[in-house]
Amino acid sequence: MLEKIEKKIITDFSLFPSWEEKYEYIIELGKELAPLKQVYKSEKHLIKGCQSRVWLVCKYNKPKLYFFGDSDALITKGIVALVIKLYSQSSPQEIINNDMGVFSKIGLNEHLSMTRSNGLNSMLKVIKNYALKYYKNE
Amino acid sequence: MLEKIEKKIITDFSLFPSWEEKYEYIIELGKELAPLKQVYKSEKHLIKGCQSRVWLVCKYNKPKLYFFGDSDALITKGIVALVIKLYSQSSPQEIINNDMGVFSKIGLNEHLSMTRSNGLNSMLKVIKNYALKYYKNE
Amino acid sequence: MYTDNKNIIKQFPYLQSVKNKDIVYFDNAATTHKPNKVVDAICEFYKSNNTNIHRSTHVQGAAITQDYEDSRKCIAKFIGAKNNNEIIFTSGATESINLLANSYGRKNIQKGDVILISEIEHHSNMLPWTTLAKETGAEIQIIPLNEELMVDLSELKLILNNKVKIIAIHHISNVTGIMQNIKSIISIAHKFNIPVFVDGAQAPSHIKIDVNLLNCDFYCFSGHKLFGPTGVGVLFIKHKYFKQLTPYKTGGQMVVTASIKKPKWAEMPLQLEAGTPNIAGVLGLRAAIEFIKEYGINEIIKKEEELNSYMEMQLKNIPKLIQYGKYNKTAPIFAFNIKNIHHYDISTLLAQNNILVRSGHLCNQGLMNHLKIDGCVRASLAFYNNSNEIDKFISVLKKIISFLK
Amino acid sequence: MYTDNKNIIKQFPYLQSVKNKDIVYFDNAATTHKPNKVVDAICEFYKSNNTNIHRSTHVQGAAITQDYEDSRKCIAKFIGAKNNNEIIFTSGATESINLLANSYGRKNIQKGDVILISEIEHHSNMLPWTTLAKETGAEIQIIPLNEELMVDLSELKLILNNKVKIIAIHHISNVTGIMQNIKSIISIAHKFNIPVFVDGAQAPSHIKIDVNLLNCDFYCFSGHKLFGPTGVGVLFIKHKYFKQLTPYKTGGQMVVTASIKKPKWAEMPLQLEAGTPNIAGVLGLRAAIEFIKEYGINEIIKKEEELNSYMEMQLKNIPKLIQYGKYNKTAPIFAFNIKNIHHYDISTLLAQNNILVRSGHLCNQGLMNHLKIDGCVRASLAFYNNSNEIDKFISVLKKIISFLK
Ligand SMILES: Cc1ncc(COP(=O)(O)O)c(C=O)c1O
Ligand SMILES: Cc1ncc(COP(=O)(O)O)c(C=O)c1O
Repeated sequence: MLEKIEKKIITDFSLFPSWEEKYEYIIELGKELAPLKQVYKSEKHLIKGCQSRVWLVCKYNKPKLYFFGDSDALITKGIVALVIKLYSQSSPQEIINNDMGVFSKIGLNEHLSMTRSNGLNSMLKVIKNYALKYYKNE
Repeated sequence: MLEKIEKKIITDFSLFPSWEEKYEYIIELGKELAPLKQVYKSEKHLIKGCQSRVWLVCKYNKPKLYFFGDSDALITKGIVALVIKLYSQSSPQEIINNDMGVFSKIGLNEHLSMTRSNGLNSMLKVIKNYALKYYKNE
Repeated sequence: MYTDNKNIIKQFPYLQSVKNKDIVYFDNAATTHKPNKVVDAICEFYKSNNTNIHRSTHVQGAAITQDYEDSRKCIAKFIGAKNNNEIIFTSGATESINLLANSYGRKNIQKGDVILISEIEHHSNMLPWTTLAKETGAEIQIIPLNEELMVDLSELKLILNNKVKIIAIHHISNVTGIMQNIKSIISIAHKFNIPVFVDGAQAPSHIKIDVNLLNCDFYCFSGHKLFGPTGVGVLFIKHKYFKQLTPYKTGGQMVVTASIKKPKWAEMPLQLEAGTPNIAGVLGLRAAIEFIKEYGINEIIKKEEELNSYMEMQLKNIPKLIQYGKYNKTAPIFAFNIKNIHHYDISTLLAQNNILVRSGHLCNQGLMNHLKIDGCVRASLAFYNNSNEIDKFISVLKKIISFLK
Repeated sequence: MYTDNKNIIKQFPYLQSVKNKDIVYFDNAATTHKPNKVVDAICEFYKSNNTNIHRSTHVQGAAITQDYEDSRKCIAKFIGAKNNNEIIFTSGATESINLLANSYGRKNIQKGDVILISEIEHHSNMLPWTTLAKETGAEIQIIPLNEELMVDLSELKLILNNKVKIIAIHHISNVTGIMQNIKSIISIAHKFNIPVFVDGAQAPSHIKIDVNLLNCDFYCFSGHKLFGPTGVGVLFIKHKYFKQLTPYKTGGQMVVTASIKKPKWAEMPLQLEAGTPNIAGVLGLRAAIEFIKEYGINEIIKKEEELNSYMEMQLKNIPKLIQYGKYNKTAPIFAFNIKNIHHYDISTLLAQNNILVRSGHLCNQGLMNHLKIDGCVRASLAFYNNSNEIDKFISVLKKIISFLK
C-alpha cells in the first residue's frame, strides 16, 4: 500500500517540471487537507523544530495508523498533507520499514529534505515514533 | 654621554659580521658583568616576563642613576650587561629622552628586540620607570 | 546579477564566483562575505607563517605574536579605544557577552541588584544577563521603549537608581536596523554611576564606532559580521574596570604562577584570553578592518543610505506589507510581514528564487513578543549590494505574494 | 632540508614554502602545520559557500548546516563516539575543559567533594579544576605518580572513595610525550562510579583515539594541534551525562524559548554551542581528519616510532644531557636540559640556527616542580619530520653546547 502511494506521489510530482508548479501542487494539497479540530491544536501535538507551527495527531485503529494535522504556513501545511497522504492508513510495520526517502525524490531543489526549518524531518521522526510505539504494543 | 655609548655599541656590534660572533660578544659582556650581591636577588628586583630570571637594581646618586643586575641564563645576562653598559651612569632626563632603539640596530636577526621571552622589553620598561620616578622627585 | 560600484564585487570572491552569480544575498545580518584580503591573510598564516604565539624564543613565533598584538592595536584604533589592552579577543559576540557577564558581572552584581536590559535584545544579549540574575539573585528590569522602538530617555531617567548595576543594550537592532541613541543613554546612566554595555554585533559593518566618543564602558562585536572570519570576536573593556574582573576561562597563557592555592593571573588583556587563541581568526579580522579602512567607512555609509532609501521606496509599493521599525533606520536591515501570509512561506519561496533572506524570530523573541508577532521576514543588505538586486527582490516578492494568495 | 616520505611534504604548504626551506620545525606540540586540504576547505567555504548555519530557509544555509553536522559525525567516528550528539564544538581544548568544569562541574560537585588531578597537568587541565574547587568548596587532591611519571595504579586505588567526584588526567604529556594508562585508570575509577575526563590535547595527532574502548566519560582536544585550524576544539561528553549538564554560554541557537523566567534550552549538543560557531574552523577540522584517515593513522604511528627511536639514540650521544620522561614515550616529544646551561640559552641559539623548539615551563609548572627544575627545552616532532632534521638538530645542539661552555 505505502509503496504504491509513494510511487504515485513521485509520478505526480514528475508531472510538474518547474519548482513553481511543484510548490503550487504542495500548496494545493495543503488547501485540500481536512481541517484539524481546534482541540488538537495544543502544545501536546505541536512539533518542535519548525519555524511555522505544525500539529500532528495520530489515531491507532488496529491494524492501521491514521494521521491528522495542520500548520499555519501554507507550504508547511502542504508538506503535512503530503506526509499524511503517504503514511495515514498504513500499519506501524509498514511505516517502520519505509526508508522515508520519497521526499528527496520529488525534486524540490533538495529544499524539502534539507532545510530543517520546514520541520519535515521532525514530522517524519514523530511519525516513526508513533509507529514504533504501536508496533511494540501490538 | 648616553648617545655616545649608544653609537659605540652599534659600532662594536658591526665588527661582528655573523650572529654567532655577536652572541659570543654578548655572552662575553655577561661574563664580565660585576656579580650582583645575593641580597639583591630577591622577588623585589626580579623582572617579570622573562623566561630566565633577571634581577635589576637601581641606585640614584644625584644626578645619575646606577644599575646593577644579573640573570641565570647566559644570553640574558649578556643583555643585562648591555643594558647596564648603556644606561648606568646616565641622568633620569637622558634616559627619558632616549628612544631605546639601539637594540634593533645591532643586527641580531631581530631577535633581541622581538622575542619577549628574553625580557629585554621588560628591562627597558623597568629602567624607564626608574628614570621617571627619580625625574619627578628631582 | 551584481552591478559593480568602485570595483567592489571584484574584491569579494563569493560575489564573483560563477556558482553564486544568480544569488541575491540579503542575509548579511546573519553573516557577511569576506574580501580576498581576509581569505589571503588566513591562507598566508597557515601556508607560510604558522606557529603558536606567546613565550617563544624563535623569531617566527615572536613575529606572529607581534602580528597578533598589532591586530589588537588595529582594532583598538578602529573603535576608538585609548589603550590596546582594552581589547580582548573572544570567539564571537556571544562569548564576549558571556565573558562580561561572568568576569565582571559575578564580581560586581549581588542579590537585590538590578540589571537593566531592553525587551528587544538579541538572545545573546539577553540570556547571559538573565542567567547572571538567576545565579546572583539580582533582578532583571526592562528598559522602556517608545513607539519607534527606541529607548525612551525620559522614562529611562525615572527608573535609574543606585540599585541598577549595569545596563545592557544593543547598538543597532539585528531585526530592524534601528540605531539606539547610545550616547544619550550612557550620559544619563553615568550620572547614576551605572556602567553601560553595548552589544555592537550589528554596528561596525554599517557605522563608524567610537567607544571613546560614546563613552561606553563595555562594547562587543563579532568578526564574521564585519567581513571577517568566523570564530573570532572582540570585547572592549574600559581600563578603569580592570581591577573589577575575575578570569573567565582559565588555562595556558593567562597565568603567571600556576599554584593550586594562590594562582597569579597574567595582566590584562591576556588574563581573559586563556589557551591558544584563534590566531588565524585574529589576523583575518585585522585584514577585514584594513579592508574597511581602505574602502572607507564613509563610502560604506553613503552607499547604504542610498540602498536604504531605494529599498524604502520600493517596499512602499507592496500592498499589505507591514514593516517593523521604519523610523531611525541606520543599517539596511528590513523586517516585514505580508498580511495573512506566513513569513516562512515568503522566505522559502524567495530562496527558491535565489534570494537569500532569513525569517522566524531571528533570535529576538523579545522583539517578536513586543510586536505581537511570531516571526517575520528579514532582508539585510550590506554595502556591496545594489539597486538591481533590490529590484529583483521586489519583483520576486510581488510574484510570491500573488502566488500565495 | 626536508626529505620526503610518501610525498608528504608536498601536502603541507608551510613545509614546501621557499621561505621555510631552512627551518627545522620541532615545535609541533605547540601547534602543527596544516595540509593543503585544510586550507582549501577554509578557502572554499569563504569563497563560495559562505553563509550562517541553523534555522535558514535557504538551501545554501541548509547545505552548510549539513556540512557542519557531517563534521560532527566525522569527528564522532574518528574518536569512536557512539552518538554524533556527544561531540560538542568549542574554541579549543582550553575552552572544552572550562566548559566541562562549569557545565558539569558546578552542577555535580559540592563542598566537601574531591576533584582528583595529577600534579603534572598542563595549566589548561589544572586551573579550571582548581578554580571550580575554589568556587564550590570542593577539594583538589593529587593523583600519585610513580618514578616513570605514570599514574601509580595501586596507589590510585587506595585514594579513591565516594567523595571523589571526577578525575581529570592528560592522555599524552605535552612535555614528555608519555602516554598514561588511561584504560586502566578508567576501569579502576568506574569501580567507584567516578567519571574520568581525559585531556587529549596532545593525543590524536599521534595515536588512534577510541573513547568507546577507553570507556572514558569526557574527552577533549584542539584542532590546531591536529593539523587543523586555530579557534576550534572538541569536547566529547558521554550520552549518559546529558541530564547532568547546565548551559555554559547562553545566547543564540542554544535556546528554544527565550523567556526571562523559564528559558527552554535546545537539546544537546546545540545547548552547549551558543552563538555563531567557528564554521570555517569546524569544516577545516573535518578536512584535517579526512587527511589523517587518507594518510593512515597507522602510517603516522609507524613513522613516529622510527623518529622516536632515532632521536633517542642520538640524544644518548650528547654529554650532560638530562632527559625527562624517557620511558613509555609514545609521542615524539623530548624534554631535556643540559647540565649547567640554561634552557633559554639553548632554545635561543637553536632558533638562531633555524631550529624551532620551545623552552621554559611549557605551561606545566606542576611537572617542573615535580622534576625540581624551573624549565627545560622541548623538541616536539610530528610524523612529517625526518631523520635528516634530527641529524641537523643534534649537530647544532652539540655546537651550541660547546659554544655556551
Ligand atoms: C545584536 C546581536 N547581538 C549578538 C549577536 C550574536 O553574534 P554571534 O552569533 O556572532 O556570537 C548577534 C548575531 O546575530 C546580533 O545580531
Ligand atoms: C596537554 C594539553 N592540554 C591542554 C592544552 C591547551 O590547548 P589549547 O591551547 O589549544 O587550548 C595543551 C596545549 O598546549 C596541552 O598540551
